[in-house]
Amino acid sequence: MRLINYVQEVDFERLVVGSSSTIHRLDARVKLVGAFALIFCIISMKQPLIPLFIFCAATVICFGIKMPLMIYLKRVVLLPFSVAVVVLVVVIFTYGGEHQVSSFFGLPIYHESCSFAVLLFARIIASISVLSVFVATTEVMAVTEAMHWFKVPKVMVDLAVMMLRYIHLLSGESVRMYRAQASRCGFSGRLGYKQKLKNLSTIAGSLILRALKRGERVYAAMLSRGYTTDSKITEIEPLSAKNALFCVIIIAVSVLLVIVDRIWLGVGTCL
Amino acid sequence: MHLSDGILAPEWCLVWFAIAIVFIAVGVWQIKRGTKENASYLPMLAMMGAVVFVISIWHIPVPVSGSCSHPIGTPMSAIIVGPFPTVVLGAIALFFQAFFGHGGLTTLGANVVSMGIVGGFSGYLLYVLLRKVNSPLWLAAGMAGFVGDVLCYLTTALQLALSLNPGSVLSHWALYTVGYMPTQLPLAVAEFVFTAGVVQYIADRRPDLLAKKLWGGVSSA
Amino acid sequence: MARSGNLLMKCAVNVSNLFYTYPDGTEALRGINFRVMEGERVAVIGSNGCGKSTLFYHFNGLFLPTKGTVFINEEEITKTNLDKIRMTVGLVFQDPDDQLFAPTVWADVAFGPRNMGLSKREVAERADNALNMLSIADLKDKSPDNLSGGQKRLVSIAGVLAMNPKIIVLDEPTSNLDPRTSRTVMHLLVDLSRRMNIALIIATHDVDAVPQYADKIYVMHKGRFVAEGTPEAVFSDASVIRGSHLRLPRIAHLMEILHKEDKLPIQNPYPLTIRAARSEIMRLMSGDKKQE
Amino acid sequence: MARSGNLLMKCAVNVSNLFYTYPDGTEALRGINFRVMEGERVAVIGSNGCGKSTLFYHFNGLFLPTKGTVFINEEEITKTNLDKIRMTVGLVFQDPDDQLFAPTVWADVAFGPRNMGLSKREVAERADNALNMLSIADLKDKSPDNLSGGQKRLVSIAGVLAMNPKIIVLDEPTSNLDPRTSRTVMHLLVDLSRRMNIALIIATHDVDAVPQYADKIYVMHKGRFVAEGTPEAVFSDASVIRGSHLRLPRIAHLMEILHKEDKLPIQNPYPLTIRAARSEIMRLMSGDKKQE
Ligand SMILES: Nc1ncnc2c1ncn2[C@@H]1O[C@H](COP(=O)(O)OP(=O)(O)OP(=O)(O)O)[C@@H](O)[C@H]1O
Ligand SMILES: Nc1ncnc2c1ncn2[C@@H]1O[C@H](COP(=O)(O)OP(=O)(O)OP(=O)(O)O)[C@@H](O)[C@H]1O
Ligand SMILES: [Mg+2]
Ligand SMILES: [Mg+2]
Repeated sequence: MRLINYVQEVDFERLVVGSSSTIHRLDARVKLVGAFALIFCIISMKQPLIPLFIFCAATVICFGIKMPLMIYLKRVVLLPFSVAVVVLVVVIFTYGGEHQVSSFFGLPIYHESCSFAVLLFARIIASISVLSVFVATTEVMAVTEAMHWFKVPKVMVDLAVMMLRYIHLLSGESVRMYRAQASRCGFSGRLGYKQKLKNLSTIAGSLILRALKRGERVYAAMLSRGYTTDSKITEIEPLSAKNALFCVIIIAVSVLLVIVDRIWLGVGTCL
Repeated sequence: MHLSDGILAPEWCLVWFAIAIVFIAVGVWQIKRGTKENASYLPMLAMMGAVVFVISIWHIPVPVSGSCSHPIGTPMSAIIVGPFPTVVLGAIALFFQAFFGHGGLTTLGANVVSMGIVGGFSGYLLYVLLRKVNSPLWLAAGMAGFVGDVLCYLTTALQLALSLNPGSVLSHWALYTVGYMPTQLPLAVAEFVFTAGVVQYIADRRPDLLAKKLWGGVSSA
Repeated sequence: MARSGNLLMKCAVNVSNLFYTYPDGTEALRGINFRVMEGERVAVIGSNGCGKSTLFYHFNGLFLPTKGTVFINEEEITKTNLDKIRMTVGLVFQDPDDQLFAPTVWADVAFGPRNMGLSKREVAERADNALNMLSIADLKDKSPDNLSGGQKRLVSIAGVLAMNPKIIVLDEPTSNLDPRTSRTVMHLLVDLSRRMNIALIIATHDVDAVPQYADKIYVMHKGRFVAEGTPEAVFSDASVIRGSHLRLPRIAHLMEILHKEDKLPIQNPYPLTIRAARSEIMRLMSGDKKQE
Repeated sequence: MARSGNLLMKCAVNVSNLFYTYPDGTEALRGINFRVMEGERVAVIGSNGCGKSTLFYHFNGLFLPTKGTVFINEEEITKTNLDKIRMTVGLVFQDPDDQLFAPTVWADVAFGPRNMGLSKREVAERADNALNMLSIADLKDKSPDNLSGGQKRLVSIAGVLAMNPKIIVLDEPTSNLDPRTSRTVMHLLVDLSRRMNIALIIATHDVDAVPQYADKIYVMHKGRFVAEGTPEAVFSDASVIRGSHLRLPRIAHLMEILHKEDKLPIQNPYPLTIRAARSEIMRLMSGDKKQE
């Protein structure tokens, strides 16, 4: 019987890859603003050209920061393309339109469907590639700290910071409990699907109870180190003028790209 | 399984963000109030959020479709910590999941609406309702998981239809829903088993955790 | 060194007639009386499930007594002064994962000082200082998740030290540590306690190491103290020790056998440490002829 | 007792040239060769983070080697025979919390037998039997969360014994146990091993107790074995032991000091146990005049 590893370790640290580059060192707030602005600009495009261009640029950056090839293929090719292809096919057959160009086993295929499908395809691969570059170059912790600066309520930031730690802790614990069950034949081939699901539920139940109990102790530990409702677990420095300038530039470029895209619209094809 | 960046139109992204923020604001307000009453509330919530994240990353094999999928976990969380805090936990969990390629940044609002708000609230309301008519605990929890999961996907399908096919929303909504069925139905069954199992397990070991959080004083045992 | 007879000494912890019953009916503590002076080093030993951890949770107000009172620095713990108590008493839990919550080692250690309203520079100083004391400064940017069990233990101790508490309570601080690390940690704690007049309360199963640092030992059994006193006094009554599921330190056991079985002239408060045993044996080697 | 020279003995565990690298690149095992005969008792000692737990996960197929092979009863562990391997090898985890998941102690102990496809009656018999062996039958309806640290450990050992494994692998089975319980557990395990010819593999930091039960000791450092042999042989080279963050058993340390500092005529494989030290001292006491 094949051993299926239902339960895997979640590790944020393995997300950051590549050699330390300028992009790695850039302030997380700038990168977050940049990623948001760029992705927003991508989904506002009416033409596939600029998104495709951005996808290529992201690819160049991935190689520039020396992202391992396997990771590149997994995150920037396999994942977005599998999503994008499904969307492409679905849209071609369901979107409809007026100018039929072909048919597929009796299903009409319209010109409008095709061009919209291609546009969506381009938007998806472009935005996921931007997100991948962002994830590969930014520590999740830095992003969480940056949330202070974006005026996210303090409780939410604290929750996020603590969740990060506990995600790791509980995921490790669940992996070990899973192993303990496995080592007592808990997932052996002899057992039915129902029993295996039941065993998984037991791990989840145990995990929750343990989490809640641990929550009480952690709280006591925090209090014994002077925790009050105003104390913050992390802090962030003010944004430097240079970084602020970067933000402005990225936003301006994004807006500019959308304008270019919309002007083409006047010249170019329909939609 | 969550919507990734690039699928929804920008105006819809903003609409879903707006809706999500209203619920998150209420959730944050509730959490703040809860923290004042019982400061150990915050670490408890963080633990619960971590559990939701960890569980929704597990890949449970779906025997019918042959693929792997995972439970959304929010109905279960809503039963234990209440629906509004669940929305906040869901939002943070979804933000982190975007790092692993589940969902995206601009579609965060849409995903919070489907998974956190619709999944959490529908599951929770059904659970309370079923407990009021004295159904067994495992059945109430399981149905909450099942319905929360199904409604979550109905919402996702609606979001797709609204954004992609503004001219014929209803027919496309139905179409997308049918498209989701083969993979999501077995998953919803898995969520049933899962939520029922976990909640029953907690009731067996720590009944006090379930009893106090219910609206209208429904007891859990 | 602190001696309980000294009237000028302040009482750091004073527990009187403490009972605690868990919600499921387990009577974990059944009438504890316990008193620790400023700067004193006290060890609590006892069998599994005798109630050590339960007792320790009381020092910090994590549990409130079912009956009886707990005084910290001559102030009774009640629901209303928990915050203050918790800043005076640093508790190191049996499981370090219960204690570490921040994303990096440095943030975790700096958390306490930051909450005390110190300036940025002072916070950094305190945190760095605590890390240096335990020689784990090189771990400071790591996430607590990626540490080995022993390293986590050291970080959790550092977090408590950075608060400069006057009372430090440690629940099995050396279990799962290798012998070298375990010795280093104990040396450090004892040294701090000497220099800064800190009261140390330690639960442990390592009876061999206890005589090296404890001024006083309490033996716990089934929720009560059955013996207390200096290490020599406590270990001189082997029947109480064995009745509480404990044993003598190995060195003392060797001496006891030499005395009882081989009739060597060794007095009952047997040597407990290697050093004491060595001089005892040398005394025997040179002088045994005279005694016989 | 098993002697590795005996050709008729079957090899219970045979690890050859084992390497294991964690996904994050940590090289935890770097060329391990290891062989345990049926009924043999082996201890693995080493500093924190040297790779003991990682090695132990391999005996049970929870980790599969990056390079090298692991044979159990002369059958190589592959993805296809894991079920069989896991019924032969019982693994007790370092942290009992990782091992206990069921709502009651009884359900947890019965988990293994139930998965082996036994009848209800047999399952109950096995579970009760295991609980009785460790004298924790009175805990059987408690929730594992409500136990003390040591009680949890006993339950996790019971869960493994209930499966009647031919090979038992224990990762620090006595940390968190009080001295008496710890001795009882070790006696029980050794006795089982003798009676049923079970191979025991134990990781531990308790160097004082090791010589009492181990036929053979392996010293691990940074993913490799740096010494192996009988307890006497291994502890006779104090520099290797200390280089691996370990120390000599206290008794041996006392003997070493008496030899090196006080120039008493004690031979280097110093006595390791109380019994051996006793006869050594008696020898000195009676005969020292002759040797001087
Ligand atoms: N949450 C709980 N609910 C009910 N009983 C409990 C709970 N925690 C502990 N106990 C029981 O209370 C008693 C004392 O437990 P405690 O944890 O204080 O022991 P301990 O002295 O710390 O033991 P160890 O040395 O094994 O850590 C034990 O009999 C245990 O079973
Ligand atoms: N999941 C993991 N990912 C990466 N590295 C790990 C992981 N688990 C352990 N390690 C590393 O592998 C090495 C060996 O760890 P292991 O747990 O086997 O040590 P150990 O000998 O059992 O130590 P201890 O006595 O403290 O239990 C350590 O350096 C540790 O940091
Ligand atoms: Mg304890
Ligand atoms: Mg280990």
